[in-house]
Amino acid sequence: MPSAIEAPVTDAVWSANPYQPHAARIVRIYNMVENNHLFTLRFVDEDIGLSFRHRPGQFAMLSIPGTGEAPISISSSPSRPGVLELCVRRAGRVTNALYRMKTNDLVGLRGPYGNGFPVTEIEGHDLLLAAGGLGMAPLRSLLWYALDNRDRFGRVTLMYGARTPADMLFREELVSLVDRTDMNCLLTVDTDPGSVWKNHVGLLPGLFDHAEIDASRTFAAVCGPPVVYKFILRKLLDLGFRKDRILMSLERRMKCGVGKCGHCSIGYKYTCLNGPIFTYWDAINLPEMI
Amino acid sequence: MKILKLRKDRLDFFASVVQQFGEVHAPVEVDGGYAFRRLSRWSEARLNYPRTILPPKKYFLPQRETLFRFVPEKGYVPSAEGLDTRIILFGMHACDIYSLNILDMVFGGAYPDPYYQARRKHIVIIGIDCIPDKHCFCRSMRADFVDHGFDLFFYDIGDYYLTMVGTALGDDMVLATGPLFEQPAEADVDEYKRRSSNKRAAFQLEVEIRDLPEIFEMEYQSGIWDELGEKCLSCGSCSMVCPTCYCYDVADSADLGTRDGARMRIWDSCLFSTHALVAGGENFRHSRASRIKFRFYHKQRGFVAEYGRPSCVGCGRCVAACPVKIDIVEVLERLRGVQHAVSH
Amino acid sequence: MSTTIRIEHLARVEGHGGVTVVVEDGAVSDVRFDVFEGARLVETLVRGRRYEDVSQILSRICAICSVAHALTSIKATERAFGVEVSPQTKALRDLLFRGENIESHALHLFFLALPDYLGYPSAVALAKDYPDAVKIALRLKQLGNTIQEVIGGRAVHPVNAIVGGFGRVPAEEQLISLREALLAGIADCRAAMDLLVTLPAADYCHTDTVFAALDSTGGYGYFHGDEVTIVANGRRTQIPGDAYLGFTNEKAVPHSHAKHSSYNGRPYMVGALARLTAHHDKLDARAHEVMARLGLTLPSRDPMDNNKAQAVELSADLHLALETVDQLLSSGVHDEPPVAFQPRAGTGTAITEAPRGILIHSYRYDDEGKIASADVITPTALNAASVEDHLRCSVRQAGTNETAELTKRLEMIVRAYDPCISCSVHLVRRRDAE
Amino acid sequence: MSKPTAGIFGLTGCAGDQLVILNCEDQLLDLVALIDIRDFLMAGSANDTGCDLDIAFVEGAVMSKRDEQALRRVRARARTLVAIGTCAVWGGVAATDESAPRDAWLEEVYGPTGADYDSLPARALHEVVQVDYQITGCPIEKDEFVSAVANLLNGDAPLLPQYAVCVECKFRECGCLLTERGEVCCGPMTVAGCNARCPALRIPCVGCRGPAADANFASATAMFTEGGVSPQDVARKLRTFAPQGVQQ
Ligand SMILES: Cc1cc2nc3c(=O)[nH]c(=O)nc-3n(C[C@H](O)[C@H](O)[C@H](O)COP(=O)(O)OP(=O)(O)OC[C@H]3O[C@@H](n4cnc5c(N)ncnc54)[C@H](O)[C@@H]3O)c2cc1C
Ligand code: SF4
Ligand code: SF4
Ligand code: SF4
Repeated sequence: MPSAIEAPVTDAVWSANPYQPHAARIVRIYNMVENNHLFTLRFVDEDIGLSFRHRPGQFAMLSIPGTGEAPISISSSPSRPGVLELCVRRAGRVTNALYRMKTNDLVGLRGPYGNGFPVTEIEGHDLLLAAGGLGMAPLRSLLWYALDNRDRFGRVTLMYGARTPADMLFREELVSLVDRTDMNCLLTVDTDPGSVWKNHVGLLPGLFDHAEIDASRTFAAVCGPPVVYKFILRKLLDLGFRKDRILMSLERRMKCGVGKCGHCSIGYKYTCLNGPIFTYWDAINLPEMI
Repeated sequence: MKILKLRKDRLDFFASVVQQFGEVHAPVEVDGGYAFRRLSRWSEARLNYPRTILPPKKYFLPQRETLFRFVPEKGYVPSAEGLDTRIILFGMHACDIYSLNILDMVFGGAYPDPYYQARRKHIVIIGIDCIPDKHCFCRSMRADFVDHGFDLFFYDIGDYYLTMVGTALGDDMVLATGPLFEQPAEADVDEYKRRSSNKRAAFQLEVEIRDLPEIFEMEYQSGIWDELGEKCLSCGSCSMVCPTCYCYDVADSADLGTRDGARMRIWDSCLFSTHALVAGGENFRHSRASRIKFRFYHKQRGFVAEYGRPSCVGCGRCVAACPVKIDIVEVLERLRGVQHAVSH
Repeated sequence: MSTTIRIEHLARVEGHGGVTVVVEDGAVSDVRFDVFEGARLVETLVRGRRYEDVSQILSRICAICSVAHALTSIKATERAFGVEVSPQTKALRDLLFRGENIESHALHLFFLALPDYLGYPSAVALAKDYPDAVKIALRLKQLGNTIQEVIGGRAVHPVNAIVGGFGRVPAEEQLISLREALLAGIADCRAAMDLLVTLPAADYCHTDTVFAALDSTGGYGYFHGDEVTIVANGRRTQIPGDAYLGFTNEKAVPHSHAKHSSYNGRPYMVGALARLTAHHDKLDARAHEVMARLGLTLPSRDPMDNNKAQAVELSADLHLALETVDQLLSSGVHDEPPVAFQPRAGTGTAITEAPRGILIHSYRYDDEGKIASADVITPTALNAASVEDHLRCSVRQAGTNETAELTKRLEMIVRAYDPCISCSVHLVRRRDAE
Repeated sequence: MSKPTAGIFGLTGCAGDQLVILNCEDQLLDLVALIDIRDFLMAGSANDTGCDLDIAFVEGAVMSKRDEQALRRVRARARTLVAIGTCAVWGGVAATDESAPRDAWLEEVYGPTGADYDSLPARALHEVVQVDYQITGCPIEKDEFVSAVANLLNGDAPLLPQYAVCVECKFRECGCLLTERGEVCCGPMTVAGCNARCPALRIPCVGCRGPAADANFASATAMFTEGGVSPQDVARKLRTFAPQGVQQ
């Protein structure tokens, strides 16, 4: 045949397919908070596990075969490789299906995606992590990254508020940080119905009274529901934070994770490629961002 | 670029030779409109069509496409269904070719889409000259002319087509016809130039796109959006017919009685309220006004920032397809504050 | 001594109905064929609607007869507007009706009626022991559906048939594959007949029956034609369709028997058996052979023979559908638009044969082409009096007081009529919720 | 694992959705192999009318006290209740005119006894009981039904389109009846899933599946009245199958 068309190129969908989920086994399911379980996953193929290197703040696409796919932040730190931890809130089809699964079941995973926190930029500076409610999930990776590389960061402060102690993600783990002297771990709950809580009680912004923060040498990473942004951002600006040193993790609908499907587009940025970590300056420039 | 010419009355013969390179698809008439379809006879082809209902993007990013088959023991197995089919798109207009060049940027990049790429490699593009009608404004969008993205391109110069040979494959097709193609004479080039400038004058619509991104920023709160939001039916027609709208949804379908299934992607539209809806019910573009604004904003402003040019090629399809006559040219001109103008 | 036999919910029929029979000292003192369908008032709902919506709305009277309702509606509208359609349209409509008849008869014979004869509760249960028979039946049913899909655009509630013709005429390739399917169907049907001829007899009632059927034009069919043939005591009477009120007694309302139709004071039966009784001479030798194999002799005195009559029609329809397809293919199908017409004030009455018997739509239009009044008379309504008559007769002839056996027989008789209770928009005897 | 149990029920309607289930000729034997259909009056006579059910499919509108009681009984038995068909989801054709003088009509159609009938204005199932999933269509589409069952068997919610018929009409590249022929096509207001059956046959959509999630009836009405159709006729047209949807 007089043709210049080359041999089949469909091999590409086999070898370099960015949409290809890889089998991962659920090695542990930990019921942290009602409908907020921590799933520990390990890739079945060790090579894939080794080549999967994420930055704090990045996310993965989690597949439940036959049900669908959803973006989930990676809650574990790259400084603790081998397994990935996903803190998943039961919210819809995919997450419901995940909650039906048991230890040893297989799911699909691909990634890591997104920009993640600019850790190399943050290194050498103080770090303030401020989270409300479920916002702790994406920040936890950064927290452990900083603690595991303690010498590369200045002062590390965590402020985390939940409604009640029972709603606090990673509670035991975080409570155990309160006594650490190389960081300031401030935990608060809005109310303490069982009167068991030994830490702060009160709204999240109140924690600023217990923290020593020098805005000129600090990066702030903020994540939480809209009210958290509202109050924390105001506080940070009052303290004199530079707008491009306030980092936020955003949620959008996502179908591909790699800048094709269009769903996570915010004006002229893709949450999956240019985000999910955006600075406050981005937020001012991007309409409909928060 | 290699430039040849072909006698118009030999086009049929050329088409018959070209068949050996793949399935020939060309515009045919369907219920008063036109659509690219596989030809059963060359005589079905309508090369002097205004525009097809769907753009040729359907060949590269099909309306519904299986990305993976899922089998419990094997996991997600990529589907290569139809990716190797050699198709010849005969008679694409410049704006449509341009739109593929735009999609190339989206489906390339750091994460090339292997499905799109495979099809792009396998589908042959033969372009053809066209005459603008009342909805065309490709010239304003700088998409009335393409310098790459085709294998062959035919310009009408009277008794002949002046033929641009864009690729080695295009050249093979030319060679396969034996001595059918001829060397153009100087007069042919003159005729091309004459017709080219006539075509320029034939455009009935003109939009100024310089500083449009800035104007979008300035008019972000404009009342126009509410007005359009009230009118828009959210039918999605404009997105479906747009050669550069690429939003898609992904869903797993399950086979009856097993956990087998398929992961499908299906065209989607930012005009639908589900587009920016996230779990838990939060919707970043809840109002119809915010959605229609987003469509225009993304094309004329967002895409410029991402890829350096608007993602509109001025094909006029969305204008022709909108049941409530929402007209992008009119919107752009109203944003600029000038009346709908018809040049010359 | 008085016994009441009550069948609360008739199973394996379309819609919600029951039967109550009160037997006193061996004689039947009361028989009721009860209908529990909610009243949808569809005839009043179409009032004021433009002609193009009418067939769509009225087809929703019943799914199993939806082609019959939609096309009868179109026929009535065309009568009112004086629309004359093309021969191709006529052939396609004929084919569409046959498709519905094939599907409906296959469903009724194999899925609703057959389990009784073989002593199973359902075709699914039957499939365990007769897998091949059920698969054949499924294929025949599917073939009927395929015809409706190809011509009507959908198997239930067709959309392609409109006043003046069709939205889009099926393409030649579609008819060619239909042809192949019909050939396969004919073979399937032959195999199915082999099973049907082995079925045990079920004659529970013998009595003189009056029959009524459309005198179809252009051969044995269900759509074309305007006269009704009534066969009573060997005498045939032709009645023009416009005079339908004369034999449906629709508007006479003696309280309890309102809308139970009668002819000269006698109930009559409509449906496959009635059609065969009146018009078997329009069928060819092949069909008569099937009749003979099934042991069906006409005129029949046994309502259960309606099942056999359906089997004869099923077989005949496959051949007749094939003929129509061949004729369309040889003349070449043209993608012709519906004929143009002007809506106008007027009345139109259409009589056709739904799978279960005579169906009448009669409309009055205003000058804007909107419905001023509509009247729909369905086969199940026409049959109601006859069903009751046959139930009464079967109890009389039963020679048993065994309730279970009687109940089974009564159910089988009702089922043999292939009633379509959703269709019975007019049935008056309805029971209120307990 | 034991097979999930199911029941298929009809209230007042045309039985079209039950018929569509029986019309799944290619999948019917698979379906009954996967689910234990315990109660399906239209197809069988040995029904267990009291057992608990994992899934109940209910067709038809609630149009009588009897319907209402039947529906409540089914709801009490069923873990998951799925409304099938436009009547069950939206009320259907019988609900089209809620201002109808029902008593007068009953008498007109059924004579003097009509007034005593157990007859109520049509309601969709969700107006009477809690409904878990809705599969619309007049009648439902085979494919949608089968894939919904597949999803339900996996424990997932059925995935059904929410966008308009126009999307599928464009997918098929049919000529647009609105823009090219000026016809009154309800495609933009009607939820997809039928693969644009009618427009593909050059027949305007009459909206038999009920409204799309984003239907804009106000703008559609303006569009048709500008095209010369009287507002009353437009209203009637849009209300034919799912009057509730128009009100929303
Ligand atoms: C960057 C990022 C990080 C995130 N990190 C976390 C995290 O760490 N933990 C966490 O719990 N959540 C996280 N989320 C949120 C999480 O992705 C959402 O909650 C997700 O939608 C849950 O998926 P679901 O299928 O369970 O929910 P649903 O919203 O029910 O599912 C939505 C999906 O179902 C399908 N679907 C539903 N209805 C339809 C329909 N009508 N038609 C077609 N398709 C339909 C679609 O595929 C859709 O995407 C993150 C999101 C983002 C963007
Ligand atoms: S936005 Fe409209 S004119 Fe521009 S490319 Fe898309 S369809 Fe064509
Ligand atoms: S085609 Fe028109 S009405 Fe439809 S979504 Fe686009 S802008 Fe809205
Ligand atoms: S096009 Fe409209 S009327 Fe036709 S089947 Fe689809 S929803 Fe129903």
